[in-house]
Amino acid sequence: MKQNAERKTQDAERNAQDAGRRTQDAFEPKIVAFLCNWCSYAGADLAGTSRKQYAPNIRIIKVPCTGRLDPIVLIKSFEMGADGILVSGCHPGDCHYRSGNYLARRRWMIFNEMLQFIGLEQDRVQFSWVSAAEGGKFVDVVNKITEDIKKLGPAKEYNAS
Amino acid sequence: MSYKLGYYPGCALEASARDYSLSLERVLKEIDVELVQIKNWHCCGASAAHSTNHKLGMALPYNNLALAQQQGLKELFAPCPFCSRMLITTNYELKNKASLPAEMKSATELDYQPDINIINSVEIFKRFWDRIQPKINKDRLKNLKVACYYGCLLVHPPKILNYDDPEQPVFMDEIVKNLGAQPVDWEFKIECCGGGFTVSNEEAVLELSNKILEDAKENGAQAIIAVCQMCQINLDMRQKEIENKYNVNYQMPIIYLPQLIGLAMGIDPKELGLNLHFVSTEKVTLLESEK
Amino acid sequence: MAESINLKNAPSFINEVQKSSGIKLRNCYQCGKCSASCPMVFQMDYPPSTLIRHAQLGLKEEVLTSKTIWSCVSCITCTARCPKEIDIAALMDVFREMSVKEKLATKEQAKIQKFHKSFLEVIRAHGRLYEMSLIIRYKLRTLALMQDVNKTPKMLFAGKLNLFPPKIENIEAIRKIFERCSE
Amino acid sequence: MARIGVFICHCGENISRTVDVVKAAEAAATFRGVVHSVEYKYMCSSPGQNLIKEAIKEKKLTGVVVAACSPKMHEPTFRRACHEAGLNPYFCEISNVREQCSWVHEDKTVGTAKTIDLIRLMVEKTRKNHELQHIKVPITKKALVIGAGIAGIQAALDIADGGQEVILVEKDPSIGGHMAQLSETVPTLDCSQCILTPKMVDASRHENITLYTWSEVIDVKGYMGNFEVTIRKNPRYVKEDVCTGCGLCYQKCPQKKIQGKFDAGVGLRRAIYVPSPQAVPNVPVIDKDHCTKLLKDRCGVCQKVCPTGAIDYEMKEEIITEKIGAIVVATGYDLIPNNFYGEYGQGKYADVIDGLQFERILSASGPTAGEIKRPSDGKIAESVVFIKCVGSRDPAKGIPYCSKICCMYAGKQAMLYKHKVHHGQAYVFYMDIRAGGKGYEEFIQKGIEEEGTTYIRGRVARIFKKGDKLIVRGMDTLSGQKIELAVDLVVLASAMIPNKGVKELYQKLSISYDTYGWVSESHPKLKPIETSVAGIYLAGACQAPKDIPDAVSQASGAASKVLALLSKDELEKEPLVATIDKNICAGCNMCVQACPYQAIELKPIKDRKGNVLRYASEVNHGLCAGCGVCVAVCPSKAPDLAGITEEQIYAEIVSLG
Ligand SMILES: Cc1cc2nc3c(=O)[nH]c(=O)nc-3n(C[C@H](O)[C@H](O)[C@H](O)COP(=O)(O)OP(=O)(O)OC[C@H]3O[C@@H](n4cnc5c(N)ncnc54)[C@H](O)[C@@H]3O)c2cc1C
Ligand SMILES: Cc1cc2nc3c(=O)[nH]c(=O)nc-3n(C[C@H](O)[C@H](O)[C@H](O)COP(=O)(O)OP(=O)(O)OC[C@H]3O[C@@H](n4cnc5c(N)ncnc54)[C@H](O)[C@@H]3O)c2cc1C
Ligand code: SF4
Ligand code: SF4
Ligand code: SF4
Ligand code: SF4
Ligand code: SF4
Ligand code: SF4
Ligand code: SF4
Ligand code: SF4
Repeated sequence: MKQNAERKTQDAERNAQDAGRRTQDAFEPKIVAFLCNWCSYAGADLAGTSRKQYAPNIRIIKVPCTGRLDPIVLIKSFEMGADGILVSGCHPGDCHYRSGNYLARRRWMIFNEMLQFIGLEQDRVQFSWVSAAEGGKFVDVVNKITEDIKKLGPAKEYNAS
Repeated sequence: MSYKLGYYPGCALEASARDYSLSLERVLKEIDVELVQIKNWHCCGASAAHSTNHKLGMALPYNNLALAQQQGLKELFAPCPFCSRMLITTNYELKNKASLPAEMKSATELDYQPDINIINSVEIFKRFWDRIQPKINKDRLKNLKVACYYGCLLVHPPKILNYDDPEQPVFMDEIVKNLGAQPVDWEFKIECCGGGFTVSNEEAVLELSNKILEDAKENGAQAIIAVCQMCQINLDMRQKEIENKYNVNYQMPIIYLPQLIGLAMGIDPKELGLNLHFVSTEKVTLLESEK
Repeated sequence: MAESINLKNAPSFINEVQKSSGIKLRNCYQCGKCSASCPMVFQMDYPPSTLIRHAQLGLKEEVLTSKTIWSCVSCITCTARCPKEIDIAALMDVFREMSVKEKLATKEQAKIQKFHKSFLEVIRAHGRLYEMSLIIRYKLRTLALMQDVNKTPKMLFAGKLNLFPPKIENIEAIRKIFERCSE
Repeated sequence: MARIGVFICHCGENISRTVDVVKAAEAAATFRGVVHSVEYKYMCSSPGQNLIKEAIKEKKLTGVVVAACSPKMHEPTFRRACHEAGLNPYFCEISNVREQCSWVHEDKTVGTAKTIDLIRLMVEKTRKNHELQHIKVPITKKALVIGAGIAGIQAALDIADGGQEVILVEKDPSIGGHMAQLSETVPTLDCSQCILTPKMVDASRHENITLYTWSEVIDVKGYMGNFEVTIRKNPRYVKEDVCTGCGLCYQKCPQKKIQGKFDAGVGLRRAIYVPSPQAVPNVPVIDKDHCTKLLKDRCGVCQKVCPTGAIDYEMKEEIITEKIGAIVVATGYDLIPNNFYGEYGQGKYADVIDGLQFERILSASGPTAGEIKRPSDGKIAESVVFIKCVGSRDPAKGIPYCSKICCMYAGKQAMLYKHKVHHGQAYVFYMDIRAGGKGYEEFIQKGIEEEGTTYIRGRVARIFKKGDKLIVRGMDTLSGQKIELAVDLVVLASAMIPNKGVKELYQKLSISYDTYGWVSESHPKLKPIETSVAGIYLAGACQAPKDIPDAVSQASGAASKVLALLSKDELEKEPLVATIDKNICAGCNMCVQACPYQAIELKPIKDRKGNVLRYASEVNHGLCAGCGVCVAVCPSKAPDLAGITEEQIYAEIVSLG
């Protein structure tokens, strides 16, 4: 436990230095967005058809359901240099697959613990519900996470192995 | 074994409803239930506080409850339906409105955990029925047909009081039946008698109480059984005026439930305050002494 | 009556009521069950549901000067039966309070207010109800001196009216509660 | 080695205005595995599609990435083009650069850079694609209809007429449902029995329909095209094949004072009974809770009088299993219980009744032979109050929704009452009149204008008795006046609620229902007949309050869905399903529990001699919907999801690094 805490403070310091260094040359974070095919992906499409402008930092990966994602996939994203992750699916009760998003939500608790363990800020991974009709909400969610990650600075280099 | 029961008499029972308190105390003595008054209890504010100053309307019952808790009372018998409703509402709101406990504490400077159980004027007899039953003679009231009048306060608002069936209550009828009398099926069990308008709006009281008396009579009641001193006063004290105004003749005794229980126990009507009524109660007391 | 209703004030009045009482005026769909339940309609100028409609339209003055709010006897039958869970009885309290505050209650309407006021004065003074004092105060206020005179001797005789004021020890604490609640 | 072609679309100017498509095509050409990279003005046009087809043939492409609009638009178009050119369609992927890039970023530098990223991402994924084939599932050509009200009967008849076998299961002794109880129907006032009975008879005689009455569905397994259903036939104590329907038994049964369901409590029946003279099948049933023989082993009269020896007190329940391809749920509705509103004295006063009870009184074949006699004393009702929205639109005590049909039937009942008691007075207390159907508003207005029904706008607060009259205390909110009416009879238009016990059935079927217990449709507008489970459809008032025309049209809709399904020999399904690698699976059961479709089963792995070595999970591809939950929960990483494999997701992530 104690070791762990020590490591965390060291990490935090390093992160702070890192962030300080990078913000000076206009840090543009890399954000991976895992969107559920039925709701949020369609919500992103709607943002497009309504020509709503948003921050260009996200790269969308389509998944059938947020329930498809396991923590390893998210960790892998950080390993590959992502600074932030957005996971977005159907509203509770609206899951195309009955209860997939619900299962997903339950796993996030575990995931949050894992994030803490490896010393990444919780805000680096954000979850939201965006339905196919919520183009505007999608834009807000993207802009918010981009802002948040810009404030946090680059994720510290993380190596899963 | 004597049972000690927390007691909030309320103002009315102290004075204008002395017949009510007399009979209550007498009957409870008979069954060995000792009433422990809240020391220094005070008025709950009645409709005056409740309808002109919401905060005061809540603070006064709160203070009484807090005093009772200080005294170690876990349950509180409040014979006046208005008082019991105010006490129950205070408990309910303390549990359901997050800001209220702090507000009340600062108004009264007393702590209170809202878990004192409030017992109303019908519930008490249901509760101690096993003590009452051995003391009564069912034959005494055999031929008496009565209309059980619950009034509006005992059951309203149902969401908070959650007492009996709020539209077709039966608890009092069950007690009366067990006493040996015959509760009549009538329609105005929970209609309002004009309540707090006793003094300030006489016209209303006459109008509303008349309908109650009329329906009770039409359905064959020889007396109305009440559990609220406001109901009793409106129906009893105002009955003569009603008879004059609407040109009717009721002569309907308005008996408190504990008075009826006392009669079934064979207690002297005077000890039950039955001589203090405006409308003669002889119909009921004579019937009883016939046997 | 104005030629047509100005609806501009409706939202602010609805919000004012909702804020002070938590009662959601907008939820009323005008079914009239409250009015049909109300025993006091015969003395009201509008039945409770119409009063609520006026409130929904922001007709503050009509509401606060209406006879209706002073005719309500607080039997809570309306609230018990409202399908939309609107506490109409509490709303009446709120309107009465507002009406007094804004000095819109007429003399006649304030009769009940005077009774309440007398009542509270007695409680403040004695901690408990002292009917003799209440009756005297109320009568002096309303000048309805003859009302119930014929009942008084019987009540006194029957021990139904106390000649002497009640005594409790903590009267100071109660006065303080009154002060804090009137701020 | 992958040979991928990249096709970048301008979409007129929709993409090219903010993305330098030429630069993007140049960049894409340098990606790993890309052997062909072009841009074109309209990729979805025929020449655009031809570009793809030709490149597949000429360049021997093994993968195609189209950078264009959302896959929701043209993925099928481009996949079809690939298929036509001989490439497995699942080697074609869409990079959504219009919705995700050109339309949402104005800056051309940013847009071009992001487009190049998005194409790289898709190229990396496509490199890991596999050939996939549509999944084929055989179909059992038989339908099951649960509930034989008008909706169930109609659905069964339509399916049977379409040439498919149907099993119709009804839990009551007779088919017909609520419609059989009605007198005459809105808005044309045709007699309910007259139009329903022929359909009931048709259903019982149709060669393609097997009828199970007095029966319930107790278990359902399997999936679309391949359900396995267990039905319990409750004992009637009368042999259906022997009984001639002569009726001697129920004329002689000494137990005669039973309030039956069919007459809604306003009429009496015997312990052995047929619900109505028109019952189908016309075979009595013994009510085991009231028969002296079954309760106390005395009596036996019916057996003695039966000329054919049809009575069998020893009869036991029968369990039947059936293989079924498609299911229609038509379980109907119920009314809220009779003691609902204390203030209306419901349950206390015999003359405060609900709509169905009044239908029985109105009905020529009902307990009063159509005379408007009130239940308490049989007196002809000289005045009747109808109250609408009883329990409906009442979030405090009842249900918040509108029961939809009561406005119409209350109006109808007032009208029919006037037809029978000419000098009588009919009053309707209402809040709103909802008469949205064809001919409905005209019907209501006719009631008011020509038949003299008095409509009073307001809810009733209380009903009580005075002498032999019922006093109805209500309000007319239009005039602001309180109204008290003294009448002989009060009819409540009580709220409609789901039928008793249906939730248990729906759980067995795994179909979703809302908080009240109404069956949920797959989509409220575009899939109103489908349930949440493929192959299970719904019809009639089990979905929400509904009148007969709506119930019947939906039933025919459900039947056409069933016929379409059963017309195929095999089902084709998108192959995007999970598969579990038996060799990796540790048999921990996590996925079995997590799968929302119960598609996974733990199966034994045996050696050659048949000894069980261990257990491993297996996905039923017929049931799997491809959600991927099993992939995420498996600690051993044994499952994978075709189309979006772990490898593919990693490839996409890595492409961003
Ligand atoms: C008073 C009243 C008057 C009406 N008047 C009219 C009118 O004039 N015109 C009009 O168009 N509509 C009218 N209706 C509406 C009409 O009754 C319905 O639209 C119609 O009956 C709906 O048919 P259904 O088959 O969906 O449901 P139902 O008639 O309820 O049939 C459902 C059937 O399923 C059976 N069932 C239920 N659960 C199971 C189970 N688990 N297993 C097996 N079987 C089961 C039931 O026993 C029943 O036989 C009226 C309704 C009422 C209440
Ligand atoms: C303002 C408004 C708002 C609405 N909002 C909603 C809503 O929120 N939710 C909802 O569920 N519904 C809504 N509706 C109703 C909805 O529009 C209809 O239910 C639906 O469009 C009906 O579809 P349809 O195919 O039957 O008819 P239509 O949409 O009218 O289609 C009929 C088609 O047939 C063509 N056609 C006509 N005659 C001929 C001919 N002789 N030969 C060849 N073609 C012909 C027409 O050109 C047309 O394309 C709304 C309607 C309106 C007016
Ligand atoms: S009962 Fe409730 S909803 Fe109906 S009119 Fe009164 S306040 Fe409005
Ligand atoms: S509380 Fe007031 S408004 Fe409500 S029913 Fe009673 S008298 Fe009428
Ligand atoms: S393929 Fe899509 S992006 Fe290209 S022209 Fe067609 S609609 Fe536009
Ligand atoms: S055996 Fe049962 S059903 Fe038959 S006649 Fe006797 S009581 Fe009726
Ligand atoms: S008597 Fe026998 S044959 Fe006749 S209806 Fe009854 S069971 Fe059927
Ligand atoms: S259909 Fe009419 S009567 Fe029925 S709930 Fe709706 S509005 Fe009320
Ligand atoms: S979760 Fe994985 S290991 Fe466990 S049973 Fe399922 S496939 Fe096998
Ligand atoms: S992909 Fe979803 S539906 Fe298919 S087996 Fe896995 S969990 Fe079940």
